[in-house]
Amino acid sequence: MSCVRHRAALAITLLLLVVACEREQRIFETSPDERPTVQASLATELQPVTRNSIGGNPANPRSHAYREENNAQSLADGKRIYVWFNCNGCHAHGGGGMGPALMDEQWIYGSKPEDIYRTIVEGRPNGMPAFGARISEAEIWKLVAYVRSMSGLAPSDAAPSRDDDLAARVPENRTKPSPPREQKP
Amino acid sequence: MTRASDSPLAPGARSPVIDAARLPTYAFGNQSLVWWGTVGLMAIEGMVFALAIAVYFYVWTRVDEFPPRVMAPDLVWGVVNTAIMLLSLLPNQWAKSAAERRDLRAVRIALVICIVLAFAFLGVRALEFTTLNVRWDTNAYGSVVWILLALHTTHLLTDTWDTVVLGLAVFDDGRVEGKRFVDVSENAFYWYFVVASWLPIWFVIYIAPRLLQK
Amino acid sequence: MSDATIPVGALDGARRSDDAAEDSGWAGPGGLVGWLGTIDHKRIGRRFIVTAFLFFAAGGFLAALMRLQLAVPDSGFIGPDRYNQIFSTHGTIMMFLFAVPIGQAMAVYLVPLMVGARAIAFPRMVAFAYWVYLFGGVMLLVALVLNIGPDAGWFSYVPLAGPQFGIGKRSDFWAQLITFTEVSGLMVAVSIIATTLKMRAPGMSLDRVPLFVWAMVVTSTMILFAMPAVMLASTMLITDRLVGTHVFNAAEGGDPLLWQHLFWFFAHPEVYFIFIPGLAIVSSIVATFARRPVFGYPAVVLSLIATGFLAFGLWVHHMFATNVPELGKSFFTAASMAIAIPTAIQLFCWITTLWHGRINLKTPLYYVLGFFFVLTLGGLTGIMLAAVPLDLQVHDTYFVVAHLHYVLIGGAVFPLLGGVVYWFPKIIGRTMDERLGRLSFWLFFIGFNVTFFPMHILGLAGMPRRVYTYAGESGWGPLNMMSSIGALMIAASLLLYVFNVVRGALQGPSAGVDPWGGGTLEWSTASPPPAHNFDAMPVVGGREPLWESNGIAGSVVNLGMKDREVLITSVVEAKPHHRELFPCATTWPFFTAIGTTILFIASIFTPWAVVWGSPLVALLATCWWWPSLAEARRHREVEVPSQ
Amino acid sequence: MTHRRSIRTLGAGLWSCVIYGATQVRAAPFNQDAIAAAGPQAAHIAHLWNVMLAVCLAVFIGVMVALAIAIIRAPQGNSATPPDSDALAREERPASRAVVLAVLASTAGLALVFLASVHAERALAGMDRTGALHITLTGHQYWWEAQYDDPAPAQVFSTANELHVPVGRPVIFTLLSDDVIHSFWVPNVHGKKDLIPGHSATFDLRVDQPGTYRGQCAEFCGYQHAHMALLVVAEAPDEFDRWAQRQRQPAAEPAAPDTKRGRDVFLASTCAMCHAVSGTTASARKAPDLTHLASRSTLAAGTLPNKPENLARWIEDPQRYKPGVNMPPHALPPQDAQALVAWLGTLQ
Repeated sequence: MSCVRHRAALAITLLLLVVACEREQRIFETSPDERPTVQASLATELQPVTRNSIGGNPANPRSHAYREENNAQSLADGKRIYVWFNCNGCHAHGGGGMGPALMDEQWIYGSKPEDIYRTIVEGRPNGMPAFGARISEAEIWKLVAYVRSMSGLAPSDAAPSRDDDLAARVPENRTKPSPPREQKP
Repeated sequence: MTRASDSPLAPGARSPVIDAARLPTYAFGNQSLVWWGTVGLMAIEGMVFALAIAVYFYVWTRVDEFPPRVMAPDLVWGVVNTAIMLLSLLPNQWAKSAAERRDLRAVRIALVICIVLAFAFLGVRALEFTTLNVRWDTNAYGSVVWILLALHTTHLLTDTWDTVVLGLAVFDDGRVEGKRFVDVSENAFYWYFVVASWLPIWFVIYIAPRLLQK
Repeated sequence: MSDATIPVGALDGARRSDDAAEDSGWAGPGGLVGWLGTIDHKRIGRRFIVTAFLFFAAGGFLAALMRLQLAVPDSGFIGPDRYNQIFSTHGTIMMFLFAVPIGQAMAVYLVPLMVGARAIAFPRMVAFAYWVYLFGGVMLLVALVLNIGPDAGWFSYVPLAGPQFGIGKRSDFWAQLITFTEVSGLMVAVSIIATTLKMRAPGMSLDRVPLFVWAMVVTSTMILFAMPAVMLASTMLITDRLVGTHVFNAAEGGDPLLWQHLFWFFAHPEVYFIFIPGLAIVSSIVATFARRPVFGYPAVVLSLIATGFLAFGLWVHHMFATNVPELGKSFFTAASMAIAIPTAIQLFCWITTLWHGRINLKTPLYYVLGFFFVLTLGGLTGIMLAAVPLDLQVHDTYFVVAHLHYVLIGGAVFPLLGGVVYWFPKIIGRTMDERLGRLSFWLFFIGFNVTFFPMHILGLAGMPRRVYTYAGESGWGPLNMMSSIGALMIAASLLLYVFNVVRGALQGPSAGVDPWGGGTLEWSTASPPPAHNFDAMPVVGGREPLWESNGIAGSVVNLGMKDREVLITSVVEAKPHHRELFPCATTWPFFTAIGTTILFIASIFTPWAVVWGSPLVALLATCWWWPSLAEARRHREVEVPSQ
Repeated sequence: MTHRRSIRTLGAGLWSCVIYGATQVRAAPFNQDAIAAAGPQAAHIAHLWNVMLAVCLAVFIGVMVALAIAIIRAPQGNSATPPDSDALAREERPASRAVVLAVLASTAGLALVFLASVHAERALAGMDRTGALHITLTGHQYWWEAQYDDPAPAQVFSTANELHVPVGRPVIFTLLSDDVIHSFWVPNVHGKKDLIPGHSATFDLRVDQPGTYRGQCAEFCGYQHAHMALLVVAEAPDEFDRWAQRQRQPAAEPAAPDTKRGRDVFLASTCAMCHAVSGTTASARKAPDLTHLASRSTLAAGTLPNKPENLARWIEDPQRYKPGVNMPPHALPPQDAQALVAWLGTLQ
């Protein structure tokens, strides 16, 4: 009887290990191959900048986006970058303004991580600028993860809580996940 | 230093002897151990309430508009609840004196009335939460008001549950003994604390935002 | 119950005999159920002490890792994130899982024996308190292993531990550990106060209560009034992080300084109720090894009580560098200096006791001498820190790290290691080796000073606290290397100490009833004491019962063993008032503790856990309290109603 | 007499630690030492430290001597020695007089120390602040932002991690925090003061000896709390004015082709999203102002000496030097990176 209990306890701890280990990892040193390849050719600011990743989907989207979206540090960095790079200037804190709302289930250009990645890198009509050359690769993936968490698509244990600022919205970790619905522009 | 002489009774016993056999096996009031346990709990919970009220006034010093951008909580349900709680002191005292007289029938009736009033003020408390006019995540004032009311509500819940369980035990003749009467007396004693601690909290939540408006 | 009605008869007047010890109700069932459900304060106390020392070892291991990382400048041994988790968990384990619980564990074991009681008050609650403490400690260690250990320091300042900058669930695990240790600490405190005030042997009036017991009562009373502050603060931190309240959010009317006020209002008394059990042990050892009662008993008792009160008025000296108003700070300077006086009084009384005593220089007294040296030095650096201008230079530097280790290891660990050697014969029944004892003392004493004295100099040389590394050009390398070497010496001395304990327990010479010739009641019963503590419940005639001619002035007889009868006496004069029938052994406290653990851990992840977990815990607690028909019938038979 | 010998070895062992320790401190090339005062505030505190050390050492030695005498003088006993239980009845008058005397002496010592503390406090508060220089210091996670205030808005300029102050002139700091609690502490100059979000603290000091004094954040603030240093360069008033004047100038127009290319890389890439260089379109305030980066002697809040190869390696992967810092890695092509470093080098 006791060995069954031991095996069960071991299984639970391993499960905990896998989940917790991903959520709470702090990945600082980016390994060389993941380093972003920003070719800031001497184009003026308006022309879109060529990036090797623009053509097809970025290398292994599933593992990259999945890891960012389940990591508390990446989501918190994403929330910081969202405010630092003034995304809230147009999108507010997800409620929308000049830019569309990001915390609802309406997705104009797709809710999958690669879609959001392309939106940020290439920009979109009606005013979304192309940030491809302006934001490093690592930070774009964190931004993608955070944008998905704004509508509750990220796990609530990893999603960021309220920030030490005016109470602008229900914090991401309390946002009910709303299943994304495609909506034509 | 003579070691204890061996006596027929217990090894090491020495005269003069105190015969414990004739001492009573339970006592009421501050002679009983449970009373001291209850006083310990009151000291702890009293300190928690005092500090929560201190936090309320600390937040008051930190804001320049009070209550910040919200209306003060409505008075209605607060007053009704305070009345019910004060009313509940009567059956409570009746249960206590009946227990000390070991009048089982009176204890049972008193406890039933206490339980009815307990569910009454729990229901009214739910309504109180709806008329606080502030959410817990609106601002620091809202958070502290909700924390204060939630703290007291946990006491109402535990006290109601204690009284229900005690009532079930008292209604079962097989489980009635001297200690049960001590338990009823101590439960009443703790009930006084729950009602007494509500009065300052009621004042802080309902009256302070009106008096200290800025 | 006036004096006249106390049934004092001659020895032969007693009618029926005590139940024989064998069918005593105190022993409780054997096997796993007996082990899990015991109400014997000695079994719970022993288990409590061993668990606290295991956490001490875990904390010590983390300290060793820190010293290895800091031994050389710019070391890559441990990264910043791991180091932050290690130093935060080291502090949290040492303060909440070792220092406070070990004092309470010693009290749970020794106070009933010293006051001549048959058991501890509320034994099942104490059992529950132990389980909650154990599960909380295990939760923290598992969290550290799973990379979710706290990483904002042992006092977890907001906003670094707050919702925005406290990333992930780490600060929640810290805050929830506080909930575990507070529940445990408060319950043990209530039961020690009740035991001391209501269950003393007849004749042990308040001025005959041993100094050890006085200190434990003062500690427990401080716990009652201090721990609520951190319970409230940690609950508010969890609600801020989980459901978005704004108590510490400066932008919405809250204040990060509010956390510091609430935390230090608890944490300064906390360092006193870590340090006062140390004084309790010193009073016991000094009396026994100077072969005379401690000089100035009333002075020492009043000093303990004064320390208890004053400790609540000093907390802002942890916040001198913040922008708290200046006038307030000088008040706290005065209060912080004034609290040195009661401790000084006790120190002088002990030195006078030794001066007029006949010194029996054995290992326990060596540790007490080490205590005098280290605590005095730590206390004086404390007075330096109390001065605002000087504190501005040395606050949050290695000078403070040196001070806190001098007062905490000096004040609590030195006497504790001596106390374990002193009471080991009583708890285990065998004595530890004297030569090994002295060797481990000297290794510990020298290792301690080599580790922590250089930190004073590092602090003044500008090395801030909690840095995972430092630059080579800072010049702090050599002193840090010296500290690290000292840390290894401490580790070696503690391993030697453990070896001495294990060897003593297995092959030490059997100790007998009173190996050191002590004067308090625990030395009047067998080693280890039987489940019912005393075969003949003593009636006390003096302050040192075993030393004075009329020290044990009679016995209490006919206190039934089968029904676990316990004598309840009055508060001041300890005149017998009535008997209480104590509960039987039961595993419900263990299961309720498991339910409580599930509730606490689940409420880290979702607030709904409180809604569904509370009824579960309420149900388990009800099963724990629910009287059995057989017991009620038995009680009705033996019942004697009160007048 | 075993205990006499053991006390002597104890004393010898301890004394050697103190000596060894003291020699090491002096060898520090950093100027970060609370005892070597370079300003009136640190001097007052150092003086208070000396008073405290003297009084406490005296009390410590007194207590240890009393303890040693008590141990050595008292006759030896063992566990069988009959306890002196009638000591309870005996009026131990000389002993109580000794204890009362000792308590009075220590209370007097405490009073003396308290007065010294109050005196030092008043001296600190009493510094005259006429003609003071005003600096608003804002703490960020893992760097310091200093804004030199001036009644005329055009004269206001901001820098990071390195403050120049005129010798002999009072400086009034306004301490703010943008994220968590930090603590501003330059030991040679003054004690520390916390920078707390939601609070604005003021802190004034004066440096009398010219020199470069290093300070470090003293309140745990996250992953890189250990690398959040700042330098205070105290120089003659005219030298300070020249420095300030240079700081007010925008960045010079790059002349050489590679520096021009470096600037374009800076503006077209991710740098401009966080850093500001006045004289260009980059004006983000989320990271240190780089207008006069080359005039500073260290990079990344005192972590690296400001040399081109350090700058290049820092830009390429900041996480290698400060893991957890908010600056992302940049894999720029070699010629872009080299041009960028060249341009940043021109920002004197």
